[in-house]
Amino acid sequence: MIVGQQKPFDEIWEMVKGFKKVLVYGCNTCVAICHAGGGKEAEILTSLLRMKAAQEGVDLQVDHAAIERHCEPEFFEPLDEKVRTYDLVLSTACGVGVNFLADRLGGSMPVYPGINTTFYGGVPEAGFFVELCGGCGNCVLHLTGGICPIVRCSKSLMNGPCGGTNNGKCEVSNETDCAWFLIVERMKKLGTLEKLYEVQPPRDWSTGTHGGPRRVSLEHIRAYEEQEEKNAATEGRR
Amino acid sequence: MSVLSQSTKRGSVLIVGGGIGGMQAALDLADSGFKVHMVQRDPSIGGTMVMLDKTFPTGDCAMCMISPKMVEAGRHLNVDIHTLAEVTSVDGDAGDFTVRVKLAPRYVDADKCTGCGDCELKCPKKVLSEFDQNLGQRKAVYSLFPQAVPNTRAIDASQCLCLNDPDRKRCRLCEKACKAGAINYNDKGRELELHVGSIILSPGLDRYDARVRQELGLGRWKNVVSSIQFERILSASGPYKGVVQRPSDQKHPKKVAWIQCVGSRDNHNANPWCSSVCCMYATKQSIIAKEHDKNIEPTIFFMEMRAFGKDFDKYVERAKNEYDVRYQRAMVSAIREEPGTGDLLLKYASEDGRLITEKFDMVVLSVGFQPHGDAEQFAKTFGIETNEYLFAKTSPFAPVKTSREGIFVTGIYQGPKDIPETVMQGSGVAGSVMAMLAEVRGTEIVKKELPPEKDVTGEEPRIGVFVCHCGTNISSTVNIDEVVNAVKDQPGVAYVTNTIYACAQDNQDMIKQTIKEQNLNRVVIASCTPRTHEKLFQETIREAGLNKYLFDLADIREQCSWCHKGQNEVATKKAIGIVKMSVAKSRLQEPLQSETVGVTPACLIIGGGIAGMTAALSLADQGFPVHIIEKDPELGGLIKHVYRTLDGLDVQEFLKDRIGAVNEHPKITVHTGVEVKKTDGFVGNFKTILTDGSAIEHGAIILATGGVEYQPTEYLYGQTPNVITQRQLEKTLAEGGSPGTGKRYVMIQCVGSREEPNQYCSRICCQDAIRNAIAIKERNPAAEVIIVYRDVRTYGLREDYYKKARDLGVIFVRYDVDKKPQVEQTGSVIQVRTWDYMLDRELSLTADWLVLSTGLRPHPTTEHVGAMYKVTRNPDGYFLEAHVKLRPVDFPSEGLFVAGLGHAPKNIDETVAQALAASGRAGVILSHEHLAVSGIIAKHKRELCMSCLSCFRVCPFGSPYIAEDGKVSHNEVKCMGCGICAGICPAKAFQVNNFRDDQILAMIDAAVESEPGVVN
Amino acid sequence: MKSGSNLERVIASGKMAVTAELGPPMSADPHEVIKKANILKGFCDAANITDCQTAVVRISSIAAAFIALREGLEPVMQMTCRDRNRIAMQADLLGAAALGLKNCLCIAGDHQMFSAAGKLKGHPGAKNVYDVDTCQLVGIMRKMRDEGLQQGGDKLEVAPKFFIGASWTPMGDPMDFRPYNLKKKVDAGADFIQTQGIYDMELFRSQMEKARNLGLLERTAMLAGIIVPKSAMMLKYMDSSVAGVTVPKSLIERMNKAKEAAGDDKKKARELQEQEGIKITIELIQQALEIPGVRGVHIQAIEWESAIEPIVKAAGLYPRPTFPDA
Amino acid sequence: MVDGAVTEQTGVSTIEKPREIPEGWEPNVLAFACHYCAFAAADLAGVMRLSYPPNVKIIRLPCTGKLDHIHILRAFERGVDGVFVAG
Repeated sequence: MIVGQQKPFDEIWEMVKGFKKVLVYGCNTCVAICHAGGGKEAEILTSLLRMKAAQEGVDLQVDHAAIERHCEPEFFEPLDEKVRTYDLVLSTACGVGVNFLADRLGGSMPVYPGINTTFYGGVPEAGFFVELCGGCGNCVLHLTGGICPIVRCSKSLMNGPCGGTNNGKCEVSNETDCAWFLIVERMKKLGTLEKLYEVQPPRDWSTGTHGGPRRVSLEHIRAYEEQEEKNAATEGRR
Repeated sequence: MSVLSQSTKRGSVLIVGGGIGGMQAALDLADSGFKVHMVQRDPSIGGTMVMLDKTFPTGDCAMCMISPKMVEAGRHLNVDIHTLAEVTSVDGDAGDFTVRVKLAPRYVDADKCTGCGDCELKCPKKVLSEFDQNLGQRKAVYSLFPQAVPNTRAIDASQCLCLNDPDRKRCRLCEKACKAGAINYNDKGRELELHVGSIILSPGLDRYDARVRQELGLGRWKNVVSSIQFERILSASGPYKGVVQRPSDQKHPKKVAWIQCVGSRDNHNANPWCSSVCCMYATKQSIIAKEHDKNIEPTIFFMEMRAFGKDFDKYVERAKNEYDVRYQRAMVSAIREEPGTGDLLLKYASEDGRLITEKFDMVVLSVGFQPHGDAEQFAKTFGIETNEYLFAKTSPFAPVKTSREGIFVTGIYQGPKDIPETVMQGSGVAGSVMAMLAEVRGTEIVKKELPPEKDVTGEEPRIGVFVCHCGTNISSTVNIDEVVNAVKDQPGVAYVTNTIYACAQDNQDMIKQTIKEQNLNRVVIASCTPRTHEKLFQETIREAGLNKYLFDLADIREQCSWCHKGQNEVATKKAIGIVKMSVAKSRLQEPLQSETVGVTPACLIIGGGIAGMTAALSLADQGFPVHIIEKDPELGGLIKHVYRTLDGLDVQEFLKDRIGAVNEHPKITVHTGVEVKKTDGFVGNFKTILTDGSAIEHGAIILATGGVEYQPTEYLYGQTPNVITQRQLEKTLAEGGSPGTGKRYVMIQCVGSREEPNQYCSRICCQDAIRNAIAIKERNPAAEVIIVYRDVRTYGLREDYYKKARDLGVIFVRYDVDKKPQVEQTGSVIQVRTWDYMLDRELSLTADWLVLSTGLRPHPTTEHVGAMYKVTRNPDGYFLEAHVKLRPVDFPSEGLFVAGLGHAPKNIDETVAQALAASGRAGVILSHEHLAVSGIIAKHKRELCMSCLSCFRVCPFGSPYIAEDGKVSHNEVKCMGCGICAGICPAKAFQVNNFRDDQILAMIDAAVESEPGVVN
Repeated sequence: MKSGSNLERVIASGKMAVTAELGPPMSADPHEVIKKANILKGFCDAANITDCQTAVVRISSIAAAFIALREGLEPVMQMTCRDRNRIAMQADLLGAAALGLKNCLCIAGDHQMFSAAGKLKGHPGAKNVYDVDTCQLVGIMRKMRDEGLQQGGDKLEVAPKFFIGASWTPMGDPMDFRPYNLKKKVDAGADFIQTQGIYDMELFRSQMEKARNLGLLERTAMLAGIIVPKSAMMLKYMDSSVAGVTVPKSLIERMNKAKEAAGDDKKKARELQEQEGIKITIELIQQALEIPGVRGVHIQAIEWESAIEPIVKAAGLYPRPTFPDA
Repeated sequence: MVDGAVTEQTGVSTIEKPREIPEGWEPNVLAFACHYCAFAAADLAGVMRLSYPPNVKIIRLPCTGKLDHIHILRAFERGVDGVFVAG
């Protein structure tokens, strides 16, 4: 799931204090699960901002709202009028949501990010999130026993480990496991260690962000959508 | 169990004595369908435990634990409490007893009196309070203690000015003060005749009156107090409000001495038995005193520190290390008061033989138990046999049965013991009675007929507010009319009035009347604390056809008028705020249905030892099918290697007939050589798959996984055939082995116990050693037995055997944990070197046989079984019960119980008692077709839930689960309504009934709105 | 001959090779490189020129290597995978070849967050590259040299002539995989290997045994890395927190004795420890050279280039072989 | 959660700057008490007629675990001067 963490309150206050009417706009899917930007956190942030404004003697009206997801236009529709009555939207959705709403409002009003979106992660225990995938667009997990070297090895080596492995930990920090130490152990257990003996050729990174912004287009659905629009247009429904 | 003729069996039980043991039995029986009559000599139930301040080993306060049970017993539909009552005669036999009870006059009408206490204020006659052990005072019209149940006042005829005036003219102030007209000076008391199926004796014991021991000066020197007096001194509701001070000059004592075994373990005008609890309560009192006042220096004078119970040794170690309590092994011979100062001079011999006189500011005598003065007559009335000390005569194999069929015993009247064992016997005796009267269960209980519930959905809130005076308790500080006016115009409030006593019977009828007349759909009563009166008022509005959860109680007495006496204006403003908060919450209340869930009336018992079999037989006799799951190929458990009890009874015989009874019983299915693979479901609806694939449906589970013997590695065990354990010695003796003349047996105690990492007493090894020593000496007095011990812990009535062993010539040599005995072997001769404190030099003993008293360990399967049922274990690996004192056989999650060595090391009779307790507790659940689920639980809205599992991980009761559709669901039956899930849920999908977020926010707004001029 | 470098000739001649290490300064002034080059000249067959070691900015390895070459000291240029993608790597390699550099050591390079651990600030916020890793870089260099092709497939008019080197940490975790780690570098085309600092000869001998069983020691030249210890504290630090380096207790004891011998005289303590350090280095070199398959030593005297002369002489590795027709 | 994250990360605490106390000002305190322990303790204080300043009101919760951030923030927003949670 997408994991994020709320921006430090002082940073948010610096962003918000110049405005008159602010809407803290929560998203109730991924960022709610990680207790960063859901409807509940939006409400809490709103209350904190109101009290900070009162303390600083700043005249600021702050309200909060939340919808299921900030990455689908239809969810925004019910609140579009309400949103337009504010002069700033502080979106606590992930970065996708902030972009999507900013595009939707087309510059009519600013949309600021309330949280720092960080990574796709797992939740080994309540309140603890670890990065396990970097969205590189060309998965190699079948070669490394299900442990991703691109994201979990600081140097994204395909022929690790490097010389910096220290007691199974990475040179970057002794709390970070060395991915290749884990990969070797895992492949041993799986009985396929010799797969690691071949030298992996240089990767094609273009499938990731290095290849420029990406999009996925499912033709069988888009064709259906176009057809829908054509019928609607001909019947003059729209 | 002999099957009694069907004829006239009664579905009711008489319980003589309202202490914690009697109360536990009463609640278990009443909850499982039996009418209970409780006869109590004092004006209130509670017994000895209510006098205590804190309890060992956890330090919980006694009142907080026992008062909920007293309130529940006081209000229980099927428990009638007859106070100031005594049984005069008993006829008939098991199943149908006719009992005559004499009730002394109370001079206060229980139906009218609301316990408001106005009469007490006005009564001029001050008297020494027995409850406060004559340290405090009470009035002639009094309640035994503030939280008394029933809290009806009583007049002490011997002290009342009016009652001592033949023509009743003098004083009569209480009659004038009582607005309820409850005082009745011509009360004559009355006679009752009860027909009951069974009788349970739990009269408790008296405390030894130490004044008889003039050399200790109780009653002569003011600063010598008994331990029960010190409990009252420590208690926050005691005479000194919990401030530790000396009776003579109220000075804060610095050096305080406790003297152990006062009146116990001593034939010279005292009692020969050990009272079992004094070592531990002295340790507790010294710790609690130190907590009250950190410059107190406690010293305990003792012979042996008997900390044999669960976590007791750890408690004593904490006393020594954290509270630096000084343990002085010496008996004080005399106490003199230093003239003028009130300090006390204690004379004793130090360990190295010097005679010492030490000055102390205060002395506490740890007095033991002894039967009531009328014990002999008491036993005659009930026709039961007693032992020579007038305790009820019982056998270790049936510790709760008296000599007379149908009459049972529980608590310290059966023998000195502490609160958890008493509670266990309470539930145990309930189990036995349920077994005996199984077929008449439910025949005599009262079921309340309730009118149909009015449907209020969709209606605008019409709240009725009743502001109570509580006599003068509230109205003397809070201006009731001002409150009524302030609330009148609150939105949603349809009707406001005030009442003198909201909880009195007439006012209850008035409330019901008003609900109908004013067509109210919500009720707020502003009076006392919901903790004691919420259930009462909920029942009342339910009787008026209103859903009982459409009610809120604003506490303006305990949390307003009583604690702001004299500040009327501010207290009234606060009371208005409190009532407005309740109204705000009430406005948002919705009717709640409490679902019920079916119960499969069968029980699964894991472990086929004595505990498992005893519980199985008792449950089967109650009519419930039982499945015993035994890992080994045959039943028996650890007891297979035990031959004799301390008092010489044949254990193998007992085991054989117990196994026979289990195998023959039609309701019991024994699964041997098999384990539990998996258990699903919740209380009343468990489904278990065994490793052999068979499936069992049942409503309750008893964990009786038992224990194993510690296999010693020290003292050359295993390296020479002459070093054996007590078990092996017992086996050779049982097989007729006769000890040779002049042969010397050296025994070493506490092998594998009372030392890190096993800092606990295994409780049975002292008894094993003494029994074997007596057997050797009786077979051949010329054989020598030397027991090298740390503390001989033959507690309770076992003390006699310790004396018998000494009389037979067994030599006892004490050792200390930091100077343990050294064992060497030269050739075939075993040499034991140990330091003798008495002779103050090292002893070197040659031993033909070295016998090790090895301790106990939890059974290895405890870990696996514990994990499977999500029950925690204490650091020593024994199962952790729900509450050390009051729920010793329950687990936090419902429907799960524990018995036997898996809970903690214990003797055979204690295991049998705990097994019966577990069967009693399980019987309470299995006796219901349906289990009502409380209305105050968390409700889960699946459409809001995103299955983020935060609730799943924090819920202590495991009620959220992942359903078949992969999404999170909520099992309302397991829910205890604590709301931790609601606190963490990011989607606000969980809300606790009657504590919803919108209600709490409404209360917050109401709380602030009533404070004008609040700086925003 | 693959590259004709002096190092290659020494190794090819069967004599024991000696390489040293030269750390370029954090400055635009070349004289530091010139000074160090002249100290090392004549006492080693070639000297590694580190590439922003511990991710700290220094004169680039290629530039410093060229300066050393000009001073008559054959350099071993280094290239990390951290700072350049495959385009910049190949461009720099062509440049280096054009400047006459022949030896090149491929290493992964310390992570930029790593430098934050040291006293210097470094650039923990920098965006690293790691487009290719060490094995892949070795493969790229071999393809350029032997096939005259760029990694992407385009032809090179003139192929660069490189003596390709790679690093190896024999005692790094997981130890049992390290020999295969080495095999991959040799398969990719590593002509010579320089190991991490060796103190535990027994462990090194057993890892070398495994390498021999994989037939690697005939296909590449193994140079045992020896780090010259300056003090007991340095040995303890190496043992505890340098990855893949374990220091036997006995060596630390010897250093401690040396330190105590000087009582509380700080200066004397430092000198005694340095002398002991040099003695230890010499013993390590001799033990390393006896291990079958070791073809030389890579002596790292960090910021102590002056120690190379006495060490090389005492270890009997002086004078260095020379080739008249070079 | 939010407050923890705020101070811990920025190090700069956003605690209100202390202001001087107007004459005769009494703080308005709100308490959240768990039914089984803190609420029971408040009752016992009453039963023993202990007196304490009246400017505190108690909201009963089934358990302090039920407490939600918004409860505390709402109280402060509404002008309550001190929140006391006991369980």
